[in-house]
Amino acid sequence: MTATTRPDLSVTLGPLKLKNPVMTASGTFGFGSEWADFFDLSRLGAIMVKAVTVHPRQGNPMPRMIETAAGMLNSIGLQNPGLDAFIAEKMPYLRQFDCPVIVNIAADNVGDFNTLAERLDTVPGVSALEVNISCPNQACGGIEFGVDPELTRQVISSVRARTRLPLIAKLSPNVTDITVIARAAADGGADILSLVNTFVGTAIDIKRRKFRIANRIGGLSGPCIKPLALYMVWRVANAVSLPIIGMGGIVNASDALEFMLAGASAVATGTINFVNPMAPVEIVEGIEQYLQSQGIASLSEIVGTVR
Amino acid sequence: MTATTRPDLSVTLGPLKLKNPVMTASGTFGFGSEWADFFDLSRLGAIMVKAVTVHPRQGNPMPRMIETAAGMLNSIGLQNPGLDAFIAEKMPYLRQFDCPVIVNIAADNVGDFNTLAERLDTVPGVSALEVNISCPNQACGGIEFGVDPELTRQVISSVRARTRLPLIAKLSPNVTDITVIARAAADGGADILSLVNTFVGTAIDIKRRKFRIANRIGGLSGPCIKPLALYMVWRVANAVSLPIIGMGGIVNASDALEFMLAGASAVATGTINFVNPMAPVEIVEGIEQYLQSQGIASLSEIVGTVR
Amino acid sequence: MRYQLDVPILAHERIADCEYEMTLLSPEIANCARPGQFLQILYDMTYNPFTRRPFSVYRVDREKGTFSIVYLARGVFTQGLRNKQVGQNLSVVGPLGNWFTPPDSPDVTLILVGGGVGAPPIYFFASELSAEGRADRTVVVINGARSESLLVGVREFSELDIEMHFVTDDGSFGARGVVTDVLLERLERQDGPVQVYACGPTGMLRAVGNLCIERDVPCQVSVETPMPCGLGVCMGCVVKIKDAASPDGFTYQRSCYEGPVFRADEILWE
Amino acid sequence: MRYQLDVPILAHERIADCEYEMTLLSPEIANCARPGQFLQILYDMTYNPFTRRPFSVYRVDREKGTFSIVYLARGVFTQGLRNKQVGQNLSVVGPLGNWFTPPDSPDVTLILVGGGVGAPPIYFFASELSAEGRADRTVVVINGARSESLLVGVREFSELDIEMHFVTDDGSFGARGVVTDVLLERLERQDGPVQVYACGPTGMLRAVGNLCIERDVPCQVSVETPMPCGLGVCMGCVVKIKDAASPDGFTYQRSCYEGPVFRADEILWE
Ligand SMILES: Cc1cc2nc3c(=O)[nH]c(=O)nc-3n(C[C@H](O)[C@H](O)[C@H](O)COP(=O)(O)OP(=O)(O)OC[C@H]3O[C@@H](n4cnc5c(N)ncnc54)[C@H](O)[C@@H]3O)c2cc1C
Ligand SMILES: Cc1cc2nc3c(=O)[nH]c(=O)nc-3n(C[C@H](O)[C@H](O)[C@H](O)COP(=O)(O)OP(=O)(O)OC[C@H]3O[C@@H](n4cnc5c(N)ncnc54)[C@H](O)[C@@H]3O)c2cc1C
Ligand SMILES: Cc1cc2nc3c(=O)[nH]c(=O)nc-3n(C[C@H](O)[C@H](O)[C@H](O)COP(=O)(O)O)c2cc1C
Ligand SMILES: Cc1cc2nc3c(=O)[nH]c(=O)nc-3n(C[C@H](O)[C@H](O)[C@H](O)COP(=O)(O)O)c2cc1C
Ligand code: FES
Ligand code: FES
Repeated sequence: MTATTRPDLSVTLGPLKLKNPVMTASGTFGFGSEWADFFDLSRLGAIMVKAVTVHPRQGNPMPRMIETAAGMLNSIGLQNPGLDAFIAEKMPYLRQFDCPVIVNIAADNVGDFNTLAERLDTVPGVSALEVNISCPNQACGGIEFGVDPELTRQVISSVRARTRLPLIAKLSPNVTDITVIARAAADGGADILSLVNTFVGTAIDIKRRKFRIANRIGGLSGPCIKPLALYMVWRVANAVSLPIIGMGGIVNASDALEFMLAGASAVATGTINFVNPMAPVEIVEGIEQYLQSQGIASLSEIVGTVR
Repeated sequence: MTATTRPDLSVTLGPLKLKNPVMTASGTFGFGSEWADFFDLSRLGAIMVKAVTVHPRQGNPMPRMIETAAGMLNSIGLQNPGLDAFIAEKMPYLRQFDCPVIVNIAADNVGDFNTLAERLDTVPGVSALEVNISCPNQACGGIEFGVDPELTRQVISSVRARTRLPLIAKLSPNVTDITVIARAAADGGADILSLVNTFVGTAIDIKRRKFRIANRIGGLSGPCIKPLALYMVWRVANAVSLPIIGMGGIVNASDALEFMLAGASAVATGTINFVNPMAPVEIVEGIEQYLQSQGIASLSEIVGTVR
Repeated sequence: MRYQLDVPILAHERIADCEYEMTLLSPEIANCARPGQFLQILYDMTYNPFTRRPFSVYRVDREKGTFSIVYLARGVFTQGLRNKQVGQNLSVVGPLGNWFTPPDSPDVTLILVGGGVGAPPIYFFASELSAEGRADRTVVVINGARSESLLVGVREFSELDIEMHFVTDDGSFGARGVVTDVLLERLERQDGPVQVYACGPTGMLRAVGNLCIERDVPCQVSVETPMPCGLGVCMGCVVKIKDAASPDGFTYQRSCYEGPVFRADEILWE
Repeated sequence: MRYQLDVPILAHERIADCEYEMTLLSPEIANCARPGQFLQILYDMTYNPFTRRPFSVYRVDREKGTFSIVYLARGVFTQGLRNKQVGQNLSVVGPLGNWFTPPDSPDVTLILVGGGVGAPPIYFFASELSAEGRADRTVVVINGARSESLLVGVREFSELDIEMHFVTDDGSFGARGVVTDVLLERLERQDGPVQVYACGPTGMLRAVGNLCIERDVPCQVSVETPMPCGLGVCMGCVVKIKDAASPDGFTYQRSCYEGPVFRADEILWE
């Protein structure tokens, strides 16, 4: 490859083709409109919007978030305007960009997941569904589907039956063996796996002798979880043949490349979006530079090459 | 309480009585002799020595450790001189101090655990055994006992039958529901639970396209894991009635107190020992100051009060 | 327009006990920031502390293209901020959030209440009102703190063409007492229409808000919540805003986006 | 005795391209440090970077109770170190590890080989030997680096009463080539007994060690490994040391405790 040829950053995740591998993780990028001043959303590989539930949700009481060593705990409780408002008010904005829109859907029962899938199946501009079976707090409902292989299979296959859209199963890291859940999601008919969601954690205020989060527990995200998320991506990549969207603590191109070398075909930036709103596009540029400096013509060549 | 009365820092963990709640976590304090220049070991609540196996172990190839965001990954592979050398060469030194010695035992089969328990049962100066069923890398042997409740129960009850010493089960955090393992350890006859051991993780060098650790994966420790460890301690404290030794990312008295408020009766300092060799005694002092400033007469009053 | 910019530190001075003013060069921000808006400041590129922290715009000099913030060195972030040197760059995102809006009518007397490190946006607002130079409008500022050494902008406020009240808990400067004492007294003396604006600790905002609600005085308060993103996407900064249409009687609104300035009578304090 | 101390920075200077010397006040360390020993330095109390990093003692002034280190600003830690100001304190643990031991016999010619930032302990050793002032003992130093701008201690070494050789990859200072070229040539010229000491990058140590082993010249090398604790407890710094008694033919020894100085012929390079 000569220095002047630009490396090919496009990636294919089963039915989903992206111009570059960098997406924004659900819940860390709103519904996109807040970012208009920072960069053109068309520069993203894809946008994963905040979790949508059938009905609007107020979410949990405050305080909802607390910073920890190299990370943060959050317990938002899925505050969102609900399916109708999402379709009516958020999609028209998102549709304008040359950027696939992946809708993260959350529910505490299979029926609601079905409703979400059926309704979104026909909404113009929706490129894929990401099934959030891994929300780490009770606000998602009594059951955390993502820690049980059988429930995982059931909910994924039920959603599968209701949409022709590419289906992404978003896995929880709070499990003994994530490959078991990954296989269950594959069996249920997922096209793509995304991992990881947040790790369950907490923090205590010793002066007030209370939890620092109103909901007592929250989900840990940020650089602190990167080694754990990377391990899980590597494990799943070696166990299941579905393409993977890797995330967890990515702050720069080097982190993103670690995930791809471990087996992710694409990545998502989460908490770093709060800190460096330009991170997603800087990562796209950084990956391109890396490929150029390493003399690699196409990004897909390196996916999963560290075994 | 008047300002002049010194608060009572002593704690009782089932059969184990300690003058203060601060121990040094296994594998982060050697066999104690390396610390002679820093402080008198008698100032510790207890010392938990590095894992001892029946036969000497060389451990894993280098590199064995890598720093991560607010933490480190390690894959030492249980390098240790073996049971005979431990008894002959390490115990005489440790016996000199007014400080309980807790011996961390590791094995890849129940037979070896039995041997360790039988032999150590009669060694003068050994105050308790900590059964390491949670070593996060394959070097511990094919089976990670600590992720399977039935194996956990078996190994703990087998060791239980071979020693009168107080028995501590050291739990792995790499599980879907740590309370299930905690209950299994209780059923097996453990007197005390210690948690958490390290979380499985990895890191990749993107230039060399290789894992940064020779063994590919390692155990994550340090401040980054504190929110996760604290959550697990709180979960176990609310599910099982055994006393808990809490650890994972503690760097100062405030962190230690968080664990105690969440339900730990004692704590252990791990990776921070590498960075601040004085941490254990500074934490003892910090806890005392906290109790004084809060007007609490006895440390045990606050254990598990944040629910 | 919201910017992400690396801007140089032009001046950095201790202005009171543990209080510092930092002046930064950014024509973009100096030109478009409005009183009550804030910036998200990054500690440094090592991301430790990890997240940005919100600081209000204190003074702007549109000609020089500079603005400043005032901070109280109290936690890891603000204590570390003290070590930043003139000449170094700081990464800022902003200006963010909404702002204090004066009533259209010039007849209304404006009472601005600042408490502790809530004073910076109050100063910015007062200086803008004062610069408008409308002699027909009365602007009153009540600036309070625990003691003199924690009062922000004693000299700066005094140079404005406004009615100025200082108040400290310990009486070390100005009146002894709390800002609501002065506010109550000032409201009682007032005949014409009045509107109150406040920024300060939550307890103070509640007290000021309630006092105004009881007297039917319109009041805008700038609330202080954690601001994990400041960009309107994380939902970690919400406040309960009364909403008859909602079954709960409220909806959560983002203090970084719909706020930080809300009408006091709309807030459901938790 | 190993200390954990907060010690003030007395001087901090750029001495070459990206290379800095930092002088610290600590009579304890100045008094007991020996050539080849190192210190574990903490970045700061926020623990980010989290762990300490090892730096060799470069110069000591026992009368003033001071010592210095030299570092190459290359990664997060060492680039950040540059910002530390004179007057600030740094937390150090040490002195740690073993040291270079001269042979008892004065007849032996000592050849000290330093490479890049491996030069500091070589300088310390050379200056101690030179201070002993035993005219009967020949001390030779070969100090190499990629180019002049990375050579440590050009002036300092030249002031010692020793036989001095500088060598750079690009010939920008001293001989062109690598330290082993000069070493080989110097060993070939030598009749009497000789002993070699080396500190530098692993590749260089191997080359120097092998060269000596082939010629039956005793050689001590100071190895560089990660040092997560530096205290002998973490086992993250081990090197394979030949051991006939072990079934594997080696045992792992701690470069922070049994080392960092090992006999070249005992090391099993990985
Ligand atoms: C819109 C807005 C504008 C602000 N403007 C300014 C400003 O101009 N100047 C200024 O100094 N500060 C301002 N703040 C507050 C400031 O951003 C935070 O207090 C900051 O996080 C302090 O960081 P720290 O790490 O130094 O303190 P921390 O270590 O985070 O906290 C120090 C102490 O303050 C307490 N504390 C921290 N955050 C809060 C909070 N949100 N509410 C109540 N108590 C808290 C902690 O409990 C602790 O006791 C503003 C906040 C908001 C929301
Ligand atoms: C006993 C001993 C004494 C030392 N004395 C000195 C000294 O006097 N002066 C000095 O400048 N350095 C010295 N070092 C090396 C220094 O401690 C490390 O290189 C340090 O970790 C650099 O930190 P950093 O964060 O700046 O670089 P990092 O970000 O950790 O690394 C910067 C670059 O150096 C490479 N690197 C880092 N550590 C090592 C390593 N251990 N081996 C090989 N490559 C590495 C990285 O891959 C990277 O390319 C010594 C090391 C040892 C073991
Ligand atoms: C504030 C916040 C809100 C989130 N909301 C969602 C969500 O609605 N749906 C979802 O699947 N994941 C959600 N996540 C998880 C992220 O998408 C991502 O999986 C996780 O944060 C790990 O990536 P990171 O470490 O880069 O942040 C949320 C994370 C954060 C921090
Ligand atoms: C280098 C290293 C070696 C360890 N060795 C052992 C061991 O031999 N046995 C054991 O039970 N735990 C071992 N651990 C785990 C610690 O005892 C502790 O459970 C863990 O590090 C979490 O605490 P921390 O975050 O405070 O370090 C080791 C940890 C480290 C970092
Ligand atoms: S701070 Fe994130 S939405 Fe307001
Ligand atoms: S660095 Fe920890 S044992 Fe040597």
